[in-house]
Amino acid sequence: MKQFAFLVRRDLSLAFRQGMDSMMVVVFFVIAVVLFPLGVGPEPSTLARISSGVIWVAALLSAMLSLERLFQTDYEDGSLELLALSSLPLEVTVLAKVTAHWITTGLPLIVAAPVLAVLMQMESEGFLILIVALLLGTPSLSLIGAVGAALILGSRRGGVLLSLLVLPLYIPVLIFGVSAVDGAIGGYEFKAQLLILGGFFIGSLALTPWAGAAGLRQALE
Amino acid sequence: MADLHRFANPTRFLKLAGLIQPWALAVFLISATVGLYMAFFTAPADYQQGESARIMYVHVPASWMSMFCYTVMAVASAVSLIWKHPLADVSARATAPIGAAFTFLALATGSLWGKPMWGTWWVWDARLTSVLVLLFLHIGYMALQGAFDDRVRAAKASAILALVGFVNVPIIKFSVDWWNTLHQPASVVKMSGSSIHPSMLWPLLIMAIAFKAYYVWVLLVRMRQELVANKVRILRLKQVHGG
Amino acid sequence: MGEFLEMGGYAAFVWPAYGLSFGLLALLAWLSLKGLKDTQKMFDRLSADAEIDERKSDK
Amino acid sequence: MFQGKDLICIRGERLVFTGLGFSVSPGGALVLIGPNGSGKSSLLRMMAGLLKPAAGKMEWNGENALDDFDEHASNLHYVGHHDAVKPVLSVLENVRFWAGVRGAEIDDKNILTALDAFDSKHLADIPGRFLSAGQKRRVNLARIIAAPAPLWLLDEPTTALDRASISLLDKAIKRHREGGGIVVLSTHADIDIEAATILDISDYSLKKIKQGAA
Repeated sequence: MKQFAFLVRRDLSLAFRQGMDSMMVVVFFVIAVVLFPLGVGPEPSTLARISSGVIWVAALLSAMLSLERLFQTDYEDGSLELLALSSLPLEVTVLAKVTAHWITTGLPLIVAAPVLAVLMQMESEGFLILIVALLLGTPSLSLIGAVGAALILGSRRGGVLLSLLVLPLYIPVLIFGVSAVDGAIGGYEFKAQLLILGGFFIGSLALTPWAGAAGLRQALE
Repeated sequence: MADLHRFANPTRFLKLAGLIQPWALAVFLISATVGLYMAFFTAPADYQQGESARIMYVHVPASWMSMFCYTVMAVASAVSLIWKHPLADVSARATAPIGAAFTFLALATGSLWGKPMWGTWWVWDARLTSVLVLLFLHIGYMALQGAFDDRVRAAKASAILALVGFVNVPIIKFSVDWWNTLHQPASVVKMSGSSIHPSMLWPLLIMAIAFKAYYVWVLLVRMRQELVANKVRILRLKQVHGG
Repeated sequence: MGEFLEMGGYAAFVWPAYGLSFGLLALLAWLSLKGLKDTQKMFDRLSADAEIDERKSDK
Repeated sequence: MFQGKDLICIRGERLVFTGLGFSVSPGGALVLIGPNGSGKSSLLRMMAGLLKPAAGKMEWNGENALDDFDEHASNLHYVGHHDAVKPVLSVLENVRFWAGVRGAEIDDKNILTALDAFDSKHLADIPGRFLSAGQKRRVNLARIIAAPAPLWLLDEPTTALDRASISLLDKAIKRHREGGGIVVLSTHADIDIEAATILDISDYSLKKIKQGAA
């Protein structure tokens, strides 16, 4: 546990000192959302109708973009081998790196989301549920993405390949994330969707470190 | 030296493949002929959709095949990861393009069927959407297979991907069904089994058998090709390293 | 016969569906067979070269 | 006692070496030699557990070392081709992290002593991105002193090191062996290790074995 915290802290301080990297993900998120009013027109009712979907899709894409680097630098400079040889099981190492990654990229997205919701004319009933849904959903995105990030290490065309592998697996999170927000806005059921998102989170928490570690092991061989 | 699977000549497999192949081809030709005959002559036209319902006899078996192929890939991947059997890896790799072809066919025929029914080429119907996602999964698998210079790494990485994808398939299916009931409950076919009339069920099943036999035949051809390609790579490595 | 080909007015959908299906399956089968043949040819050529090399080194 | 028996290594689809065995007792050293591509790095990675042998046995003090990856990893230090020095962390932070992640004592005094063994104490506050290749290598070597482990696996540790640093490494290896440690290293023969066993890996390539049989 001590070493887990140690690894998370190290990744956090690496991220903070490299500052721009995680900032860029948020900026991408904002720009991607801002493109929609420019694309479909500024009419408030249209924007409000698509707001939750657009914000979720943009969040999916930003999470995916930032994941490419999750193991890449450690893989290139030899740190990954040493992490594999540390007394920490590789599964825990994956979990620690995902935790740090979510804190540096997932959380900023959640902070930025309400601002974007305002820009997209989302009705205020949806704000709280949007944040809750993102809180429950984005960790799953980081966890699932970590498996993909481990698999593409050392391959040609890493980034595009990662999106091909990971985006289809993000579909369930997208569907229930959007549906929860729309439910809250329209006054329908939304608790079930949030529960399912939480279920996804627990499920991926249990399974993905395992698959991610297997992915890292084959990359290191 | 018994552990050196990769250098072992899979003679027994090749013998078996040589025995099975002509039978698979024969089964395919016969069942495809019978299936087509039944689809066009003995099966009745649908009372609502008329003759266009005959597309069902390729569409539905093709979408069954797309799921079947992905399942085979996942099982073969598990075998290759756990028991490290080289043929498992070769069969998973050889299955991928066949699965992708059937998945594409399921989509294309679904679209051709949907046009007269819905008036558009594409509707976000639950079945079509799930099949579309399945196509993405097939393509992702093939892309990962092709992304490594080292064949062994490619095999391991894509085996893990196939298993992760396979675990996700029911979750994706569940999500898409849920999403679909929220937005539009229309569907061309509802395969609830009991409600379908035997005169329509038989051609479906026979076409499914034809597709399975086709799969076996092409799979064996592709596996043999992979095995020869392995031998070619070993010769090339010998040229480089003089081993 | 003409009536059969018309497919109750759905000919433009039914026949392409079947044509595409069996066409694609035939194409895939042909490509697989061709791949097998090409690889086999390549292997024969390489192994012939290797034998020549070995005979040379024996002398 | 660190032993390997009948090890077979396959990389990609190439048989790198076969039937390789070795044995090093506490205080001993094993030097791997052989031409490029003969599998020195592969053997070291195999000893570290990063690479699984296609066949063969490996034992650490009589216990199967291939069984429990994490258990075996805690007994060893591996120095590969990359130095794992993060450009934005200071030298001290780099070494402290690698010591800490192995659960070693991470007070600064211990780490500075380790850095001192490779004459790098003065670099402690400098961020990794300013270091030269040789300095990075020295930091990487200091890491393995900061968190003690009985088995050192060093893959060409002298690369990028000047003569003075090589003699520091020499001394460190000597001290490690005097304390009962084991060292396995691959080299282009520019380091002088006393009483070391030499293992020429090219003896175990398929070609050599065929020639021997003929």
